[in-house]
Amino acid sequence: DLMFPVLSYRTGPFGANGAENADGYLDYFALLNERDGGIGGVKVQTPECETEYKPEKGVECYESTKGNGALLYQPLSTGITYQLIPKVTADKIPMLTPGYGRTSSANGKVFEYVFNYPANYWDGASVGVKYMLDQEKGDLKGKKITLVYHNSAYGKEPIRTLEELSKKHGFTLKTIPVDSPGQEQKSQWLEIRRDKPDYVLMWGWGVMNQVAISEASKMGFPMDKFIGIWWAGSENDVKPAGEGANGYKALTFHGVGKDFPIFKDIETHLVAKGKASNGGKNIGTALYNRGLYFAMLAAEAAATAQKIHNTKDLTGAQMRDGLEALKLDKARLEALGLANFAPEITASCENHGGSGLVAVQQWDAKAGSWKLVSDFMQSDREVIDALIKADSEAFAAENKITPRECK
Amino acid sequence: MAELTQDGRKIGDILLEVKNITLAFGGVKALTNISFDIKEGEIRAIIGPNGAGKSSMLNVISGFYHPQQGEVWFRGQKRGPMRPYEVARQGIARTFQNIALFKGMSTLDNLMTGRITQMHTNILWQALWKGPAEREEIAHREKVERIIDFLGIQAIRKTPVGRLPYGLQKRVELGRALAAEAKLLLLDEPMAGMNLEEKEDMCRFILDVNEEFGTTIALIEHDMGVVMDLSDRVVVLDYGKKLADGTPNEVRNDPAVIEAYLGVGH
Amino acid sequence: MTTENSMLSIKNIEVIYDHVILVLKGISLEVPNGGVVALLGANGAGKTTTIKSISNILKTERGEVTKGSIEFEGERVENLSPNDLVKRGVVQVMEGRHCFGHLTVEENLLTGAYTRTDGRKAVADDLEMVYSYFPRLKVRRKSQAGYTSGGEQQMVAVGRAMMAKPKLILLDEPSMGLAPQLVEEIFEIVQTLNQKEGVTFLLAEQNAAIALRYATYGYILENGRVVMDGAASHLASNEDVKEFYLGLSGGDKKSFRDVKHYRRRKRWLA
Amino acid sequence: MFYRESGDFKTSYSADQQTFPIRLDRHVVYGILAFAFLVVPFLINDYWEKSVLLPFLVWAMAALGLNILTGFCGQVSLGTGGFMAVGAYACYKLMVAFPWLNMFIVVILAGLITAMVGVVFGLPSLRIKGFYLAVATLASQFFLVWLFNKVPWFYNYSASGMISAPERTLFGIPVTGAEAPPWMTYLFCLTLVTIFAFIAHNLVRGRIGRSWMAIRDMDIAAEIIGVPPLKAKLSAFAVSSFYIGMSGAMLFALYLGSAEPNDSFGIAKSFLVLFMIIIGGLGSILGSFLGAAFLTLMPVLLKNIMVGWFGWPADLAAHLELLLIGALIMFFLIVEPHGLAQLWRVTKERLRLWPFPH
Amino acid sequence: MSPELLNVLEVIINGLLAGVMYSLVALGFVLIYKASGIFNYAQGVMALFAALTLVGFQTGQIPFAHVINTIFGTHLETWGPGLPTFFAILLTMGVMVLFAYLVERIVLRHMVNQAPIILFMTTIGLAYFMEGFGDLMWGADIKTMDVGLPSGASTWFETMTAGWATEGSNYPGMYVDMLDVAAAGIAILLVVVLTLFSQYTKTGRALRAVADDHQAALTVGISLRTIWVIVWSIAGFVALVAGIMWGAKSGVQFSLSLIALKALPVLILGGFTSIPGAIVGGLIIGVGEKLFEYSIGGMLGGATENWFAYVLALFFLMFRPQGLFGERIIERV
Ligand SMILES: Nc1ncnc2c1ncn2[C@@H]1O[C@H](COP(=O)(O)OP(=O)(O)OP(=O)(O)O)[C@@H](O)[C@H]1O
Ligand SMILES: Nc1ncnc2c1ncn2[C@@H]1O[C@H](COP(=O)(O)OP(=O)(O)OP(=O)(O)O)[C@@H](O)[C@H]1O
Ligand SMILES: [Mg+2]
Ligand SMILES: [Mg+2]
Repeated sequence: DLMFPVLSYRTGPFGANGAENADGYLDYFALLNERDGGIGGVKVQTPECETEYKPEKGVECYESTKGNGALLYQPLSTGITYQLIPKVTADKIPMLTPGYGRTSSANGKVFEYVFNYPANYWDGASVGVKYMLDQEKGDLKGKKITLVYHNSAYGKEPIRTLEELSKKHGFTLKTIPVDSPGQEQKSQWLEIRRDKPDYVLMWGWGVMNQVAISEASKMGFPMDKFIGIWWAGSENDVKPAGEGANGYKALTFHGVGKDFPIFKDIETHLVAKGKASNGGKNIGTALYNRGLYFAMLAAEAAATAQKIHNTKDLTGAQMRDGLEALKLDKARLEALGLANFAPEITASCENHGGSGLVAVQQWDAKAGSWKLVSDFMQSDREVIDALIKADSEAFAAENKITPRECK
Repeated sequence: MAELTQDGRKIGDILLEVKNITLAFGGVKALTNISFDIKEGEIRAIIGPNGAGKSSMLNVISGFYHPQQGEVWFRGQKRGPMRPYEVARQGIARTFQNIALFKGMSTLDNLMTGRITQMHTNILWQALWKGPAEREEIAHREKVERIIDFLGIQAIRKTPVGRLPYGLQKRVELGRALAAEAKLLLLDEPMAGMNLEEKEDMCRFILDVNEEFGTTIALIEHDMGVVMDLSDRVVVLDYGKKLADGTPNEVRNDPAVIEAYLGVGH
Repeated sequence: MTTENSMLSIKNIEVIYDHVILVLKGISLEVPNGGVVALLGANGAGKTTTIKSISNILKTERGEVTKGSIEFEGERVENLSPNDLVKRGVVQVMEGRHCFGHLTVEENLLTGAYTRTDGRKAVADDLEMVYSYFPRLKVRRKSQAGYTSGGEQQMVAVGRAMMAKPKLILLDEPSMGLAPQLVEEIFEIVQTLNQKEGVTFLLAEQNAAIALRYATYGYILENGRVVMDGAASHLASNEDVKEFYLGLSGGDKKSFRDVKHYRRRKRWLA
Repeated sequence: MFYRESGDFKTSYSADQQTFPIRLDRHVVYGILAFAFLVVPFLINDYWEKSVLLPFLVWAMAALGLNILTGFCGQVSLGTGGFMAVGAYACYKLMVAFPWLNMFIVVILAGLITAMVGVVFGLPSLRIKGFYLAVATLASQFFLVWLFNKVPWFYNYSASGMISAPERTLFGIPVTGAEAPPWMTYLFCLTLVTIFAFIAHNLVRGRIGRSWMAIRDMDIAAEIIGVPPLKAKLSAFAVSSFYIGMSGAMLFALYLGSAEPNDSFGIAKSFLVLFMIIIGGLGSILGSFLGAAFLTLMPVLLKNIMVGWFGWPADLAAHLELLLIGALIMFFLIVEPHGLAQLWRVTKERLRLWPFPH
Repeated sequence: MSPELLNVLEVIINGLLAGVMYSLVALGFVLIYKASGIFNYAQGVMALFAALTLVGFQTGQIPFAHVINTIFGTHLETWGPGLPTFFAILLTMGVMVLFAYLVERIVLRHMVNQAPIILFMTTIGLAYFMEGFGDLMWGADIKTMDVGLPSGASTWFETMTAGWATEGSNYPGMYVDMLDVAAAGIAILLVVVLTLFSQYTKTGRALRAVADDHQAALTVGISLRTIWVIVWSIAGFVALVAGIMWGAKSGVQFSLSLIALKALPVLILGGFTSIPGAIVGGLIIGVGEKLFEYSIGGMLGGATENWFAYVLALFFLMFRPQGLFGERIIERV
């Protein structure tokens, strides 16, 4: 069997998010098993392990599952990702961290076993700015952009990119941290109310998002000028603010809603048979779709690997090859029942980070749903690639890694 | 200088003198202008009705209360403002009215803590244990064991003091004060809660300490039998004021004292 | 003593602390209605433990009554909660005072009347009564009990028990730390309450001389057992009791200075 | 009479003061140590290392430290997470600045640096007591975590704000980094923990330990007897932080390999260590180990039972696990408020009497 | 007035209101501490649990639906449209009383006369338990809390204060959240009632007696059991109020239990034993942390509120180790 351990978090402060994500992830594999008999005819196993979003537990989960022929890890937490980077490399099991994790692991020469396509935080920051550029007809000179961020390693990720971009586009950047967990943000939002920035970007997580969105709406900040990162773009984040959240935007690297053929399959093969996780109650939420997408990437890479190595059962190293050779084009997406669900991906030995295509979604409070309000847009590679190069090389030097040669 | 008592003990110079001590807590005047002295080698009793300020007086002497007025002279020197532990290091040990043993420790450890002012090996040696720390420990252990024998508490050496009955706790507390080998021993009602037999034992201990080691003792006690038999001189406090000061016999027959404290029975 | 008019009767109880330490090894005693019974014994004999097992607060110290029975007014009370016992009229004065340190003296006394339902007036009257017994408390009534002197706290503890208007007061070393004339007064109060109000007393006391003077009956405990009991006057004239508890053996009272160091033997322990 | 201490007479005070005065105890402990040092390294694999043994050793070290402060000196502290962070960041900076430095020395130096920080944050204890102090120590917890987040110098200006332990070797074998073999990291931690457990034992049985306990049991009386409170409390803070700093360094460098202040050293850690010493037994060296074992192993065990054996869904199991751990904590405290160590002592006393009830 | 000054004023007002929100949580701690000397770590989780229960009743959720579904493969969700808010609140209060009763019955009664830290630890066990229990009972997803309280900016206040600014400064007016104002009203009411209760009733006196000495309280006939059930019920009610207020801001979710951390500095500043202290402490902390963040925090890189609240409390404790209104810690020998 193909083993895809699921590191999930369903308890603790972020449990609500973790549950939706994990449901999507599990359901996709369950669908493959039910509908197609697995991947390439081999059943998929998805043992779940609760990490509680804690690094220690994540490591425990990793160690307890890796021995059974685990093919791929998606730890769903940047903290855990950092613990696992050296370990997966030593154990030769690939790890995929789309939209989180260590951004510079996009450099496949240094990070052999770590992947983070289709997009990373720096792509997110860049596309966020690009979207604003579009809105402002290509000119951000003299505009004020404020970044509200979770005061942690995660929250600080976009700062460097944004600083570069502010130089490039001539906007003024202000950064306001919110300490974890972030239930009290009066100071921060009063400050924003006084500053009246043109846009607010938010790198938030957990309860911080809900409070920020409700404070912003109460203070009358125009919600359509308020853009969150994809981890601040779930139903959970906007619902507590009720009507006030209407118009709030968030970045995303995959489609939203249930309007894709695959959801019919899920309905017939899983929900109807009572096999959907959590009774199928999370189907179609933003994070469910993300979990689904993560699983799809894994499954596609596995199928690719099976083809390359001409074998049904895989090893971690073969899976790595599959991930590096992943080609996800329009046709393939359509065949999967996910037409236009996500941008195309072409991975390679050196490119573990994908192309960095990101779109913007907007919340419609009446309908209670997200919808995409932009195309998938290309991030500013010029700025980002330089940053990735610098950071991955620093990592290589610090850990005495000689970057491998890619043919 | 030294005078002799009837039973031949030597009483020396003034060891400690309090001069014009006034101590108030908010509106409550616990002590008003109290002066008296304690001579080397004597047993000095402090008596008075409940709330007279006896314990407060001891607290002043041991540096825990800081009087608003007055001075404390010890060994011929005026004492500046001092923390209680510095006072202890000068050689004043005491027991407490409401037993203040270290409940989480064994009897032995309580007594060893009494010797803390005399132990000095530094933390590194302590961490290593073998060597100076162990030697010091054993040296002091020997002294403490002598006190344990002396008080007859061998059997409870390793018992946590929290579970001991009241009377034994009192005895352990006395042991802890004795362990300090202080010049001056302050005892606050050492015999409260003891029956006659135990009081007799306790008296024996106090007299022995006084006779064998020449320790000066200041004693608060409500049992007049004990006070009259043991002490060389008695000072009587009455709601913060000094009522009388003199030999047991003088005090016993002082009408003011009878009126305020003893009652007619005595 | 007959059991008919007994208010409290303890039959053969054993008490164990911490599941391993056997402290009371079968104690039986009777407290007659309207009597004043004294419990005497050396330190650690088990007086306090006996009293705590009656008022049922042993559990809070990880102790338990494993055998025997305790009856109050003919009913088994081992399983009653302490406050039920107070409601029935059994109040304990704990050894070592146990005042509510942060409450003022007056509040302490008033909590004593917690279970009473006979109205503010009656309580206020009793408060005055306590003040008349202990004038010192009236002076200090507004100060926090934690900051009063040891003897004052003892008065608070005794006064607090009186405020409950109980039928039976369990007094654990009431005289401890009190000045001599106050000790007399406490026992006078005991006598007054006993005779005027009909309150029954069980008192553990170290001051045997005075306890036997005021008590009607006495028990002597050693090592968790009753070694001797009898009418107070009878006990007071026993040679052993005289020697070990009253200090009167061989005629005159001897000086504490002359006490010898060697251990004497108690005949009842032979 | 399974357990006996009779027939084991001491003829000198030094014999009476041994670390394990009872012969049976002594043999058991030596047996365990021999097993841990000589047998376990041959059995160990990654799972046992990372899921069981290293966490246990790291937390045992932290619990020893906090027990010195809270269990022996009576100062309740909730700053443990912050102090562990100091240890971890000190360790990181030392590892990067002096790559040639022996890892033992790095860890010990990290401990010493933490000790200094601990003394500073211990100053309020001179005035503030009990729960007031406990809550006040949260100031250090929040401040330190904030600081390590805010000042890029601490994480060498890395883009992510994370610190990762570079590879260091001991006798030519890596002890940190992904290549470190499990037995090596295990032995490294075990050696440190064993040595410092003995040191802790030495400290608490001597003059310093008694001055701590005196302060704990009754601080005013202790001072009147001659224990200087300033010295006693600050030395407790120093020694305790020293241990906690070392455990932070071990957590970061050997166990996790990388760390971030919020995730790894948050307030949850402060509470965790406090639970350990309370469940294990305040004022007991053995208790520190028992508590650490209980709270690191119990969740793993529960999870393995519920998910592995019964095959329950992970989320149900996770919620049930919380519920069960909570219930177990309460249960143990009801049965024996003084912790597992006391439970062990009472059991021994019973065994000694067995088969007689008293 | 110049806009700068008005900004400061706005920060102060919002700080006061934020402080009141902290007080609501601190109040629960104070009540239980006052009545038993227990530092109830579970107070935050109680707020979460109460809020979950309230929302559950409001929306007609079936308790343990998730567990039942998993075990029996059913698809239970709700039993109906849910209860009107008022009844849901009443019913939740009933649940909190039941909870208080069970806590006393199962746990506290065995813990009489134990050291404070042991009691503290017990409540931590309780917190774990309730967290797991709450998750199992009501599910771990984020729920929306709406009991019909006003919320959002007060336009009246905004226009009024806009007029205070100097001419032509284009000052938009000050912001206050109606929800915070409502919270302040409720908090003040609670404080007044509870202060009167604890200061002037027999039960109030008994509470303080219990906190001082469990054994002695037993010997004067105070039933610890009754007292504890009463107090935990009141604390449960206060937790419900806190849960409603905080839940309205952030949704009802696990993080609600972490509000305890915001209440702790308030607690030590005001004093563990003082009900008015909880409110005064809250106000001081609220204003202090907001002003610090406004004036100096930015220079230090921001997000200073979490630790500054504690530093501020620490500063006050240096002068009054028992907090501003706490009972004097008795230090005697
Ligand atoms: N909580 C406890 N745990 C263990 N042993 C205890 C406990 N309380 C008392 N004991 C033991 O029980 C025995 C009887 O103690 P108790 O306090 O009843 O004696 P007592 O007669 O009241 O003595 P005293 O006159 O000193 O007050 C003592 O040996 C004591 O060590
Ligand atoms: N720290 C304090 N704060 C306030 N009042 C105090 C303090 N210490 C003592 N007092 C008061 O001072 C007076 C004297 O108390 P002290 O303890 O010295 O009496 P005492 O003579 O020892 O009486 P006893 O024989 O009852 O022990 C008492 O009225 C007491 O209430
Ligand atoms: Mg006194
Ligand atoms: Mg007794």
